[in-house]
Amino acid sequence: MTTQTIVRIQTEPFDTAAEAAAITRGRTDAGAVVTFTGICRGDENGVPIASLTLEHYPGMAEAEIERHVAEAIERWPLIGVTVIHRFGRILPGDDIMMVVTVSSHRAAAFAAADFLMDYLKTRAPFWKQVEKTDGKIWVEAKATDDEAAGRWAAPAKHQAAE
Amino acid sequence: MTTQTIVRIQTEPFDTAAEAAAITRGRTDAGAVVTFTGICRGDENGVPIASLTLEHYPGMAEAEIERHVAEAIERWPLIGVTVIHRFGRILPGDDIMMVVTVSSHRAAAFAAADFLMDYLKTRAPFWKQVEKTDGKIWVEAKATDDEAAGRWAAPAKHQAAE
Amino acid sequence: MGRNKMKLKLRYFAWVRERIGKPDEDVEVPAGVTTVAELMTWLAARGEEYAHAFENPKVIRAAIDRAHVKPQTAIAGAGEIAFFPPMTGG
Amino acid sequence: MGRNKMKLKLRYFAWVRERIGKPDEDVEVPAGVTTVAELMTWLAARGEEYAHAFENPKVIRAAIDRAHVKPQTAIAGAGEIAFFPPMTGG
Repeated sequence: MTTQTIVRIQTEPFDTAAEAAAITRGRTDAGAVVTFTGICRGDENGVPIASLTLEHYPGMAEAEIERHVAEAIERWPLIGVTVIHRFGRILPGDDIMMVVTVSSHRAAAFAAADFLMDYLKTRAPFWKQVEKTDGKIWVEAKATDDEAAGRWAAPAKHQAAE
Repeated sequence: MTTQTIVRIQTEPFDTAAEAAAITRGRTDAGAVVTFTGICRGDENGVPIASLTLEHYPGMAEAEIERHVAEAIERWPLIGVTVIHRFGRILPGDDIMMVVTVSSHRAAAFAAADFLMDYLKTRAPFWKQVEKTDGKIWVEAKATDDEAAGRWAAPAKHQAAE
Repeated sequence: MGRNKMKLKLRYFAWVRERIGKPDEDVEVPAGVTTVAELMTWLAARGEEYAHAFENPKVIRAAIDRAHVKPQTAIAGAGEIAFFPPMTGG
Repeated sequence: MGRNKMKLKLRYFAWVRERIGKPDEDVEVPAGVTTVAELMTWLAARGEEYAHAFENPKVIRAAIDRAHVKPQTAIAGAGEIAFFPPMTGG
């Protein structure tokens, strides 16, 4: 059974619900849909921000995300996976990125979405710069993100989640 | 900081995306939105089904879900939680229930949605009956659902997820 | 006087309801019946349909006044007691 | 003849790009430079802006031909090598 996958890197906004609907349309084996949407907050560590600018490494960003989507499909029985990540200038309240995972059962859909987010945070070549009243600063990577991604390293590749 | 919570038990369809948007509207502290949507599959253990009928215990269903939403809010820093569960006759491809969790950070949103789903599956008083070509049968509870819910029992109540 | 019968509303769901043949009923429970497990034993003796519904009490779940309870929970003070199979929502 | 210089395209992102002052450049690397770590050391000696960008090589990540690599990875055969800070997408 092939898994429908979509990976897009774009400046345009996206519609999480429409992407989720596109995967499940016409299928009767989809029982669980998990979506994650990352939104630009109005502050960074308590300091208000005016905007966020996302830089990325074209070509590598797509390849890296596609590699992790393929790994998720190898680990869990998925019907479809869509990942969309924006770049460029983003204002507080606007969506930054989204992941949708669809499976017959909820455990696989949850685990795959969680796994993909941890890997996107630590491995996908994107860098956030925030604009505050006193200038622009690059967001620093968090040790907790590396720890979160480390959760998925231990088990064997072909583990069953269901 | 109060957490916006909505719990609804209804026969009508719902719109997961609209519910998610309603929580984040006008807020600048929302950084992560996780949605789970449970869909009626076209088969039950490989046997095609014509429809699903959900029976529930009015009053207790709301109370039990609200109690678990309150527990999720105690465990994780959440901005908003919405749970909607339908009852009555549902056709393959139609949505059964949804959970939306919103937080400043993704770990809390993921954990809370996963936790709520495990508890809804095993503690919320709903019963599924599927209609197959040879008659109606009650869906049997799965041991794996009890095990999944058991994952959340061990840690202390006031654990921090971030 | 201290051994009065107890008045209760009982509710049944899913196949427990189907086997008993009604969604709810009002009963008067003898004073000797003090726990949820004893109530199931007493109910099972009320007729064939009850015997069928409660033939395997281990799989039946109970709620007192809309909160889950264990078989050993006392029924004193209860207004409404419900019996149902393990839940399958979500 | 076996010690020819190696031609490479270098790409820089985020504050590495800002410190060096350009997004990419073509370089000829001396034969003695064989690993990613050695390449960073060689680049750091090219001027003040490079010294600043690579002042703490431990925090710099690298990719060869768009795949993550470690500092000890050999650069032989590489077409494009990128340097950047830890990623903060998602």
